[in-house]
Amino acid sequence: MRRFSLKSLISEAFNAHQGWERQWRAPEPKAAYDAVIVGGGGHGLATAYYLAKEHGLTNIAVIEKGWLGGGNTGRNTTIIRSNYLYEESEGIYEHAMKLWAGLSQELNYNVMYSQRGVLMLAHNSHDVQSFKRHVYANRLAGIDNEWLTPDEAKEFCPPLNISPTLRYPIVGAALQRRGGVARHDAVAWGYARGADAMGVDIIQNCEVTGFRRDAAGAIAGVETSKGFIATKRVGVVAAGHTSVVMARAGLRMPLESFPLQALVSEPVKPVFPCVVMSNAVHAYISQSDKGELVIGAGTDQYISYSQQGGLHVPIHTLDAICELFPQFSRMRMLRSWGGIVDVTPDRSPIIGKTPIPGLYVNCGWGTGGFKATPGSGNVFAWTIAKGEPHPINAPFTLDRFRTGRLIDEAAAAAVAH
Amino acid sequence: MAGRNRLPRGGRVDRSKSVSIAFNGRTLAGFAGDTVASLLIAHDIHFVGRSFKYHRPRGFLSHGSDEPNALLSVDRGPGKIDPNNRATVAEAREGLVTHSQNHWPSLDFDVGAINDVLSPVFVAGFYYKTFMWPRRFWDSVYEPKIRAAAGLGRAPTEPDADRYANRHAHCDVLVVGAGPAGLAAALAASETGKRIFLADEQAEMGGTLLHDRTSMIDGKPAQDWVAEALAELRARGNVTLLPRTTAFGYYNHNHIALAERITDHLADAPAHMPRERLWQIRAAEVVLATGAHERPLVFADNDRPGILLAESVRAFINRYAVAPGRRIVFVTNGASAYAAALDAADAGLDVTLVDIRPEGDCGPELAALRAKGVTALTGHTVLAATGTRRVTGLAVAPVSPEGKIGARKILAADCVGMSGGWTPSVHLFSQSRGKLRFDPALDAFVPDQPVQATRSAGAANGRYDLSEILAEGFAAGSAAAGDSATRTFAATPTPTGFLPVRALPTDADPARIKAFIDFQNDVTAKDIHLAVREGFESVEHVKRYTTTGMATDQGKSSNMNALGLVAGILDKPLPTVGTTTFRPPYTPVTFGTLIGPSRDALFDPARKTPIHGWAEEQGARFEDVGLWKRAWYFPRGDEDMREAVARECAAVREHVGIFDASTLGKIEVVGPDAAEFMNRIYVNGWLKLEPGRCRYGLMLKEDGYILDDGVVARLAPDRFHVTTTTGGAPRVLAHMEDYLQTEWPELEVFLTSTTEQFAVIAVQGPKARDLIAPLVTGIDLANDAFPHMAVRTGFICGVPTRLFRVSFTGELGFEINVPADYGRAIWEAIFARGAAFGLTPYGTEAMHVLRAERGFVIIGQETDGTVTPDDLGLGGMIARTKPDFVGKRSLARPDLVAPGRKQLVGILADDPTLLLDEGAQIVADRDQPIPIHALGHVTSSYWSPACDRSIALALVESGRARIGSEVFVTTPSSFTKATVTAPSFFDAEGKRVHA
Amino acid sequence: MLLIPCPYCGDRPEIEFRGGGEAHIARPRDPQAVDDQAWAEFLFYRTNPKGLMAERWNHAHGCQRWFNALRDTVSDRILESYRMGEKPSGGGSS
Amino acid sequence: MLEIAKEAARAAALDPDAATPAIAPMPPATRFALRMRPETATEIGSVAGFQLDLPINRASLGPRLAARLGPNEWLLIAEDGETEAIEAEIASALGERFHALVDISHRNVGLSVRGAQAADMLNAGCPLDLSTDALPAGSATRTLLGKAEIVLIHEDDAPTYRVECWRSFAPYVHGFLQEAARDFDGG
Ligand SMILES: Cc1cc2nc3c(=O)[nH]c(=O)nc-3n(C[C@H](O)[C@H](O)[C@H](O)COP(=O)(O)OP(=O)(O)OC[C@H]3O[C@@H](n4cnc5c(N)ncnc54)[C@H](O)[C@@H]3O)c2cc1C
Ligand SMILES: NC(=O)c1ccc[n+]([C@@H]2O[C@H](COP(=O)([O-])OP(=O)(O)OC[C@H]3O[C@@H](n4cnc5c(N)ncnc54)[C@H](O)[C@@H]3O)[C@@H](O)[C@H]2O)c1
Ligand SMILES: Cc1cc2nc3c(=O)[nH]c(=O)nc-3n(C[C@H](O)[C@H](O)[C@H](O)COP(=O)(O)O)c2cc1C
Ligand SMILES: [Zn+2]
Repeated sequence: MRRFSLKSLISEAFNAHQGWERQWRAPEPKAAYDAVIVGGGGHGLATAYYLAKEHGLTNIAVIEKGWLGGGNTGRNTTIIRSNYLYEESEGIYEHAMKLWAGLSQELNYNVMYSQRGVLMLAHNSHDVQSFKRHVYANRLAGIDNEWLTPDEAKEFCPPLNISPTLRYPIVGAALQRRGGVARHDAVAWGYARGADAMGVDIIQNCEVTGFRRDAAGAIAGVETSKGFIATKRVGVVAAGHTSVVMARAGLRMPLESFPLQALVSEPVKPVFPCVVMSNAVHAYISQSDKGELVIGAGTDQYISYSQQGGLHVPIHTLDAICELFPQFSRMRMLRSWGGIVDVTPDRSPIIGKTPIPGLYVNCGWGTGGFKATPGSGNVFAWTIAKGEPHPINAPFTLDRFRTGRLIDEAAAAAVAH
Repeated sequence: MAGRNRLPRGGRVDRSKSVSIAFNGRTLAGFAGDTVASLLIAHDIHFVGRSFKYHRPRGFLSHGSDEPNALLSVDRGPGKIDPNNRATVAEAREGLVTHSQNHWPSLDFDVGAINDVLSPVFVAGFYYKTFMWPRRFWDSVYEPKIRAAAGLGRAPTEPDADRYANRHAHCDVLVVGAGPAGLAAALAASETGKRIFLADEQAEMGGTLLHDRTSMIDGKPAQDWVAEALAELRARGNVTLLPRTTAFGYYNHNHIALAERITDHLADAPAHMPRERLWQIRAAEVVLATGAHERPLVFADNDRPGILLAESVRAFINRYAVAPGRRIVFVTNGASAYAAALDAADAGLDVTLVDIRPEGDCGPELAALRAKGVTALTGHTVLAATGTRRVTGLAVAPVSPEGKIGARKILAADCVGMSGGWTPSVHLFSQSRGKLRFDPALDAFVPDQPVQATRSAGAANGRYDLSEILAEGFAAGSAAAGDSATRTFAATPTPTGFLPVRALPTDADPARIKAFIDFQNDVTAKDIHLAVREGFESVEHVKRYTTTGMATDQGKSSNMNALGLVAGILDKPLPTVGTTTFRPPYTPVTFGTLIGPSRDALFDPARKTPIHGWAEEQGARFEDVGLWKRAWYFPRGDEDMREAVARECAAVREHVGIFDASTLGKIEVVGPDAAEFMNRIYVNGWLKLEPGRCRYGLMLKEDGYILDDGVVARLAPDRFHVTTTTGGAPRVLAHMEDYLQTEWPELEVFLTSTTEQFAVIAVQGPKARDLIAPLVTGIDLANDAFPHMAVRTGFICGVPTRLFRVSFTGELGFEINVPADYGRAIWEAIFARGAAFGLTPYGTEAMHVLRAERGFVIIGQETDGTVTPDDLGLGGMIARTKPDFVGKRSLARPDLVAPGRKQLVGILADDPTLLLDEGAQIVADRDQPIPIHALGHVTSSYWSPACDRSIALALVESGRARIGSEVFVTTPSSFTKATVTAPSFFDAEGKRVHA
Repeated sequence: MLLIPCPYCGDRPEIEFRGGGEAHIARPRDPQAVDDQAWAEFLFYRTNPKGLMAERWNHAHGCQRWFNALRDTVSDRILESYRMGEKPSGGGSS
Repeated sequence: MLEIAKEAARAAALDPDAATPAIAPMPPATRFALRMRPETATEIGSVAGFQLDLPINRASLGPRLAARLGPNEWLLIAEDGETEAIEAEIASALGERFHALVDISHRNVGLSVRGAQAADMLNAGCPLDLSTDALPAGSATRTLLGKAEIVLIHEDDAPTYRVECWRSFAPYVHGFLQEAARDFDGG
């Protein structure tokens, strides 16, 4: 792998950039691998990367039905934070947060992780109570999260309207300074390049269509649109399509797939320094390095695999954005789109074994899994390599839906992303 | 002065009405009917902006909404400034103030232009390869610099001073686009008498015909035909014409969103008129007649100001009567540009035409042009443009069929019209999920099978000949209206010959020239090469790696050239490369239009009780609970919240208080099976509850966690008056209806929301009975006749009431339900009597304190969707003998019966003056290493006047077993020591309510 | 925005409705008799199909009736709707 | 004894003076939610002067207005002060037949919207097709106006519409319609 650096960039500038090599190969699938990862999103690629890097498993493949990062990795609003409520969630999101901090250097790929701060607005006493609960819980876990007065919030984010005459005035805010955003596509590409360099085969335009099991019922391989691939270990990381893939292994999942929409405005000069989320009025917003306001809407109310939803959903979010930031009313929506998010009953992911030996699943990240990408890939790689969960993902079992040991972030706070 | 490039004759501008606008401080005159672009061109201004990345000088590329370059900031007055307006779309109107963008300090001298010099480094994706060292420099140095350099104009800083409107509409046929195809479609469709809408994004309807000087339709000049067609449509009562209206989104089930621009073009818009209106049209059928976009040609420095699309040159000359230059060179690979060249020559301009096609591939239009005395070079390529801030010429050279490039020569020019062919505007069709088909002859994707009730016609359908377009439009319109009429139109034939080209052949090193694909985002052909070289082979990857097609024109000018190039590099057929996804909006739409009237008071309904006005007059502070505004506390004089609440609490405990409980949800459950229904919904038993009695009820979700609670009164054997929490009211009714309709349809019960039928006045405190007694008739208020947890109907002040003897404060209390319109009058009547009793109005905060002193829970505060009845110590309420109720089975799940669950307890800080924070975490030992396991958290915390100290409720692991033990609670800066207690701090036996 | 055929009111815009997820998941007749796994499956496990799906809708801001519809989750096309307790007339399985 | 019911008028949620020519708060009325099986309605036809055997989403107009909002749901509207009388009449007419009658006189607020632009004004927030083909006079249905739920009754072809909403939504609904009216008359 040719290292990226200012030096290599300048020397290529003199060479009219003729010398750059492919960032990853386009191999044909081999007949067999030690492990196969289904899904070439950020989580799948990170899993492969850490399998190769930390567990020495390099004879592995990532199978992606479309183009790398074309799923939710390529269509999310990129909010990264770790100030979750429950110890289980704190564990995995903070693990990811620590990896984010060094990811560009680790991958030798600038993923533009920008720790510009995530501000969550409180609009009523319930929000105050809930956010303080987070702030205190996070402190016990060593995770930064501060409570701000409206004035302090305004100082941190000057465009904020803290007038007490708003329909839902801002009565305070929780700020995670280490939170921020990253360049979503680069995350997929950086992991792909890193994994490829260690020998991982990344196979695009190849759909997993079925599973083969051995006499004992364990995984023997996957059927794909490019033929059968033998392997004893399969990790399914197919996000919105998890139910579809798992159905091919005969498993039903506690998942529903909903369209989740987002939009960007036309690009403007820097006006918005951080990430702002408001749960009470359903809005979240940041400004990309290119200058667009990146705005996330809610899910549509029905299951759909169409990556599109109704106009009323982004409108509802823009109502709230313009209530909080009336100066943005003259900004224009440039593009809106949707992704398909797989939602669990408790809004927490499922990471680990399945009833089928050799079949592992990592799913249910719903509307908020981008931030977990490095951590999720890291512990899932461990789980696949060792055949048992890493302590961090041990609570995120499928079995919790039977026992009732849910990790209900949504019920506790009703905050996503 | 109308500008030196204003042509003496012709055009559709109104020379009798002059308008002047300002551009970068210069005042310039033009005519009504000008766009900002045509007005600037009239004054020979082409250099109007800087590109996104390299800050290259940029001018106009097009004359319409596909414009990627000429974006201006427009100032229409205070609160009406916005960036990134297309000069080619913005209509000139008196007094309009415009500015160029993306430069510093000025358009002419822009520091950012250094980027163009550094461009060999700033190639596609360069930032992924660098700026990583040292690590912390990203946040502090690199990213701020990148952000400052990026972006186009400046975002508005003032709240928007305009208003916006919304309209839902239905029609039989919606025709989008009013060019020849759309007009013909609308004519045909409207003949059936059905409801027809015709929308076009431009100020005038007519499409390309508005700049067509020469075509004849049915013996008339095309523009006369347009005028007649529009007159005809206007005369028909069933047609709604929407000019300046862009169909921007095609959603499910023929739901089309359109943005109508109403006042931006008016100098003196009446104040009541909205700036823009969102139309949400549900159309039975849609005809898409959205035309086609001309493609730029790809050659070195093709972005210089003065280089336009050929058809746009034609439009500026014919429609706006301005000459984009005096010496114009047209470069083309097809026939359509010949019409532009002819029109330019007819306008008296110096014209040369360069056709890339070999002479033999050119059509008869070549001879016609030469006959006019125009020089036409065939078989020539363009090597480069010259000039920086304005094109000065083109370097052209003959190219042999084998691709050999001959000697170059410079054609001097102050304007270039280029035509690389046409791309049907399939955006809306594709948004409607229709599949596209690649047509090699057109070198373009055209609509294939529609998925929704939609059809395409005209250039949008790959049809370029005028008579064919008209006939196709007519047939489509008729079919959409359920008819099958056809018509032929006698129209001047349109020359349509064309030979696909990619980047033009050149003798320079293609890796070292800047031939632009995406003008706005500064994506050049070599960027596309680089992306593919690095493995970004999917067109979606190319888009994201290079940002081609991601600019504000969303690739209208660039996508086909990018695709063609990728296909060429990969040596794959173009259709296998595919397109990127077409997404709404077709052109950018203001947030204001999308949200319409949902601002200020109309953002969200603010629900207020009948007594709200009274509380307001008393100076109450309010808090939001769901959509409701509730009186929070009633400060007197300069009391702060704590003082006011302490006073209110004391008044209730010692005398009597009055509280507006109207927001509580209320549901009337009626029918012979009402009790059975209640039995299945609540954990409690209801069969034995006597009419006239009340019971505190608890309901679960099917997962076993608490959904809501409230007092329920049985009014009659078949009638219950259910109350719910304020926020839970809609949820609870929906939950009940769901089970009733889908699980137990056999039950004879009906549910009706009565939340707003009643105003509810809580009168609480030792003197409550004495206070209300004289006002009440028909009810014996004596303690034994009307005990705690009873309900009676009677009258208060002559108004019918449902009187509850209930208490959420721990005091003797009544909740007086009266029909809402009487609420305030009754309240005032009680209040008038109250002075003698020390009656004090109290708000939700005092109510919270009073109930917490007694240890009553609030759903949503003590609970969070993970709490069971037993967790709250309310397990005893569960009627264990009932075979089933919603949530019962879940309560038996392993984790719900496991030891160690969090349980409701009291927490008393060792320092009685210290008020714990709600949400504070509770730990066993403060001196543990991080991460510290939390035993639970504080759910409620108040200063308790009755206890004269702070009190708190909390959920704590195995809390009941910990009563009496010591814990630590987080404070903003540290921990504080506290003791676990039973969750009740006052009148633990609950005697006072029976007084 | 979908146009949803309410079996009582006819075609109505989606914003008048509340979605209720997968249809025909029968609540066990005797919940206490089913084991934890079966109960979890009733509560949480869903087919989540890519393709034809029978789903529940409530015409919340209309006639307020619950009903079922058959919809394709890829095209979002609604094939038919039918009242609670009824079976779809044709087309679909599930 | 203070008897305000007889002396003091009902204090309406909306100020009656807030009327513009097109949008006017209606006087207080007696209202009921009446529920019964569809078969019962067919069998009895009408009760207390309210016609019930109507198609869903149709109303019988007049001083005793019945709007069938669903298969088993009717909104009854009569003049103010008739509550007890109507209750008694319905009780005796229906006898033992399974039904639910709930007084909602004060729950709702009525607004009258009339004039040539009435449908367009309503369509600023109501997503339904209000053309006379789709919603002829005599139609009645629950629907939405912006962010509020309403019952919309098309009374006549003046056109006149009656908009009913819950009382705490009335200021919003009224404000919404007035805002929509600005598009037409600047008022
Ligand atoms: C609009 C939107 C906004 C969001 N905002 C945020 C946010 O701000 N912060 C945040 O943390 N999260 C956010 N999320 C969620 C986040 O995007 C996802 O949780 C995360 O990206 C999931 O990553 P993934 O790698 O698991 O999934 P994906 O990137 O979706 O990858 C799954 C891959 O599996 C492939 N696949 C599926 N089936 C098959 C098969 N049969 N064979 C082969 N391959 C298959 C898919 O093609 C896909 O590429 C948002 C999501 C959306 C849609
Ligand atoms: N000679 C050639 O090769 C060639 C090629 C292409 C087109 N043409 C000419 O172009 C014309 C095509 O006629 P036509 O009627 O198909 O197209 P048109 O371009 O005349 O009209 C399309 C109209 O649709 C409008 N429009 C596009 N998208 C819209 C949207 N989303 N919302 C609202 N309005 C929208 C445009 O503003 C335009 O007025 C003919 O005159 C034809 O000769 C010629
Ligand atoms: C964080 C983020 C920023 C984006 N910025 C832009 C942008 O500036 N311009 C643009 O056209 N699209 C932008 N997009 C949207 C993509 O073009 C695209 O719509 C999205 O990745 C979904 O893919 P699809 O629309 O091809 O299905 C952005 C997407 C994300 C996730
Ligand atoms: Zn209905």
